[in-house]
Amino acid sequence: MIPSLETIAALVKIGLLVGGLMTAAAYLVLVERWMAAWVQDRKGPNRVGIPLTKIRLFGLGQPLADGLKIILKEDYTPSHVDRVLYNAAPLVILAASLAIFAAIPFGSVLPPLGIDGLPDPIPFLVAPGFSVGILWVFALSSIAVYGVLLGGWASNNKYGFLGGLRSSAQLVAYEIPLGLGLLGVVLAAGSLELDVVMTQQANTGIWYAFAQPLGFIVFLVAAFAEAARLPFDLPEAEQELVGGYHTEYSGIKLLLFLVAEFLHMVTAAFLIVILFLGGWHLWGVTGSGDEIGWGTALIRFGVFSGKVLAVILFFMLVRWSWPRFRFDQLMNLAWKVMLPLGIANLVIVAIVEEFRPQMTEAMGASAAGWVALLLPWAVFLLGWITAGVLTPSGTDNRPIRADILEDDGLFAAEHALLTGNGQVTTENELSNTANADSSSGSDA
Amino acid sequence: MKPTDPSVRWIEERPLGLTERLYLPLVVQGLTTTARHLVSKKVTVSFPEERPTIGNPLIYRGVHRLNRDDDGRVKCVACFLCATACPAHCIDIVATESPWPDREKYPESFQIDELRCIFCGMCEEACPVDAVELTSLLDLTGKSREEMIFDKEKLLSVYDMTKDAEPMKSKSLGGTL
Amino acid sequence: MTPVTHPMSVTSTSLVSASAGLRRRIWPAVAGCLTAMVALLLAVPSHAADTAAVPTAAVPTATAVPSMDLAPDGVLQNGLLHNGLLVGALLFALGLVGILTRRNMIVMFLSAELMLQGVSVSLVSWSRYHGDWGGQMLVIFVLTVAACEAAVALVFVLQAFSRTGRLDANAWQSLRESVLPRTIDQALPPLDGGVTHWPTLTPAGVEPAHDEEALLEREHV
Amino acid sequence: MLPSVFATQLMAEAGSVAGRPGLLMAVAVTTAAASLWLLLPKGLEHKLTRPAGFILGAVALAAFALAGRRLGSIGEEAVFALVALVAVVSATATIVTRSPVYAAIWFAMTLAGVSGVLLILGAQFLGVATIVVYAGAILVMFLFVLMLAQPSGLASYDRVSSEPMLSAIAGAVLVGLLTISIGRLSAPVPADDVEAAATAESDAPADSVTAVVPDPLFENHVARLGGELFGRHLIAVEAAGVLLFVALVGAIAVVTRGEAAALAEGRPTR
Repeated sequence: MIPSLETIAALVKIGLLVGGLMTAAAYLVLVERWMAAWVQDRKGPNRVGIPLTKIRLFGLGQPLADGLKIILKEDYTPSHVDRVLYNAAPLVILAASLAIFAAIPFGSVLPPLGIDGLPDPIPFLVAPGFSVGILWVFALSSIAVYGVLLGGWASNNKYGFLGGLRSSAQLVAYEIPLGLGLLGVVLAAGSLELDVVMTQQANTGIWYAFAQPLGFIVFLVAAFAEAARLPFDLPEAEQELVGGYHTEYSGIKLLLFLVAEFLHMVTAAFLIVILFLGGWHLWGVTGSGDEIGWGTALIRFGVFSGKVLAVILFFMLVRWSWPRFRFDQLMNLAWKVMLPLGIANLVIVAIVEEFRPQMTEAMGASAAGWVALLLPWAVFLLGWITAGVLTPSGTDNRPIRADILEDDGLFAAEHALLTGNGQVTTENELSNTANADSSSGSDA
Repeated sequence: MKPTDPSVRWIEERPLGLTERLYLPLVVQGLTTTARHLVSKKVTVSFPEERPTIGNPLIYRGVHRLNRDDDGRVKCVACFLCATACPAHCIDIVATESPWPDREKYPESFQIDELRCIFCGMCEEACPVDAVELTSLLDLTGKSREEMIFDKEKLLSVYDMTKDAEPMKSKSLGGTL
Repeated sequence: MTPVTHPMSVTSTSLVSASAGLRRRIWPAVAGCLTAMVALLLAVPSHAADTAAVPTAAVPTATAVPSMDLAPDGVLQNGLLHNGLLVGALLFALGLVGILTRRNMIVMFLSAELMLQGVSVSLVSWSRYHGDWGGQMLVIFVLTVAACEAAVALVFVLQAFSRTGRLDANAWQSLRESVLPRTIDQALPPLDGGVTHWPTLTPAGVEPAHDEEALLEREHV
Repeated sequence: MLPSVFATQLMAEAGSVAGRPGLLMAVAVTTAAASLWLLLPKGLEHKLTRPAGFILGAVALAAFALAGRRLGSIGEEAVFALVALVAVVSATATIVTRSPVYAAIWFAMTLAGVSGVLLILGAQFLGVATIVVYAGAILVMFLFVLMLAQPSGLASYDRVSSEPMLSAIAGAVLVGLLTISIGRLSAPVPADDVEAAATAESDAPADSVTAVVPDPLFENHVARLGGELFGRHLIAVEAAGVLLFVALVGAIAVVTRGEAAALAEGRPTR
């Protein structure tokens, strides 16, 4: 039985994608280490080149050495784990994060090859015409939660278990702002297919990051949290908390977890570029139609890859710029800031899309276009300022002493004894108390 | 100390301003700091090819040396002050009667275990005749533990190696000898 | 899995035995049902006899009704529908068995969701067969109801758990009607596997006194 | 006891089960019941109980598979058989496995199988939405509760079940009755029904979203689904939204009242 040409094309795409992704992940780890070093005024890994020679190639052999090292490490399975789920968890998470790419385009189209039995032009997408592409991405990213949760539980270790619960709570919470940010784009593009979203942006020339700034911010933050990148890397939090759900893992299973996490970041970068940054489109360079030659196809691929790389570099730069959020701040941000902002974005996009025909009729196409562009920006500024003013715990890191007093009964009682009442004392009141004046500080 | 201790002074922090609550200025600030460091000059060096610059060799505490006097004899008078001062107990001296008229004793053997040494410089401070000094040599390596126990010959050879680049501290610092 | 050494499982382990009275009343009905159904199935004639009687001439060409997947012989090609319904029926029945027989409240809810899945598969099969969207619409609402149900049910399960410390539905049998017999639990034999022995490290300094039993019985590191 | 008139009518209408003699289905149903009974947790088990249950279960599955209809091509059949097998086997595992966490994982596998069946049946949106809603949200919450409530070990009530034999037989009877009624599908469709469908097709306006859809597999699946949802079923959508909201409020209300009651009774709260 000879498989059809379309099947072969799909297989070739899958091979290219998986191979490319794995290689890219390995080299992005190197890039991340370089960035980390440079930001900290170090030089970074620059030694490993071609083995058995003195050629160093700026350390480009480092990923190979890293991979070999972790693969050759002893794959130690503690005796107290639940073996089936312990072994399955890394596979689940890696399989899910690779399968996501079935619905994610990695470029525009190839020019027609003129081979019978192949669609012309060939899209850079493993499953073209899958009408629920965005949902597919969403579904598989929710499958990744299982790897985290089961890995933590199967370890039969309280730190691993707590880490698993911690990170799955984070992942589940941030799926909602992620979906809300995405819904705005779906509403504007009118399709659940990612390549259609890109084509729409190329046709209008307005990237959704400009048309829906609020949605962009919400999606960006949620994507950071979903990919468990700093400032939201509570799942690992090496410095403050024990490793997390992969505490009990070592060797190649740990590698699978780490690669999957890295792929989440790559996925997030792809999605950000596709949904909000115009995909392969760049004004005046790439054109907009499907009828293209080899030159344009190459340029589009380059533009797309460049954008993805830029977003990934941004991810890495952010890692060294901000401190980690506390867990309560993380949840506050998701439920009290990002959720309302996402809903606001959805509402304004719905309004704009609903009334665009009427506006075009009333005031002409260009004026209506400006209104449709400026209205979301107004909502963005308004919503942002409201969020900043109304939710201090989202931005304010100071401990709240009144809470400490309430929580600790003994402390509160002692404090009340010392100060004469249960209120938080100012410096003056404290010094009065020190003067043994028992009647001071009694104003309630 | 308990938080309720009367001597604890609680200090009210400045409340966040509007720009700080809006977070964006802080975002930009953080990113610019990181980006500045990204392109700034690096402080690390590729070591074997590039040597790090040492600010002042006179106060750098590297490998020890045992100084010679003008006649080429070892300066040490085997007074054991350095061995006494050494917090890591890495100096081992065997004293014997000096063949020279200007001192009573001299070290028959003088060993410093460089692996135990913590490079605190106390021996240098303690030495009354400025015989032990710490040079600015920093690449101290060896293939075995035995190799890292420096005896008198080795320490004197370190002096021979470094005397041109680093003159004896006693003279340059206005010392007595 | 390490074996159970939780104190609860030793003292209050249970072997279900519904009362003899209930069983006496139900058994004849159940046995009768099963026999009747098997008899019914055995009495069913074969398919070949039926299809032979189909009047082929009265059926229009296949192109007129693409949604119905007409085969040339005029019989509706409802294989997909049939198989989908079969899967749906199996899922529904399995869910039913689960919710009837399991005692863990969470597993009971999983079984309820299983029944909903069976219904969804059946609905979508019919939707495909009829070429309209009604079935799929209904499944969307099934999803909604399932989400609501899960939220509220989980809250109740949590409340029940915080009161009894167990996820056992039988912990609440006092809510039954008073005429119904109580389920009486008996002791269960311990699981195989015995006690796990943990490695002991050589002590450094003066070894503190250990609770040896606690060391042997711990399930976490 | 079934009324004899109804029984004879059923027998007459049943035609055939899956184009095979009814013997096949009888075997399938009885073996399924026996295997479920063997596999369900009963506290005291012989070491041969589970292998016997597996063998009988395999026989039942094979019988059900034989009872299935032929589809268009062998590939289609293989794919359908695979996803159906995944769904049914993992559904069985969900209800017979002792550990509740494993039950939840098996249920996730069932969801994967069901979503595959839905995809084959042309409901792309529902297939993926099932994964998103069930596996992504509902089941994770279940797992949370399970893991928090029972971090390890096997509770006594997970090792026994109430009335396994009765419920296995009840399930088998249900499947048997359902397959008998499914067997009626093989009856040929009266010619006027087909003609009516054909006229409905040709009369329907081309641009209407509520028109009879030629093939739900293709042609702007999601857009048509959305049109139908917010066209014909708008009020139901609103009602579902209200239902979700009420469930949200209700769940929170019950939790907070429970916490208050626990505080009042001096029980620990979480």
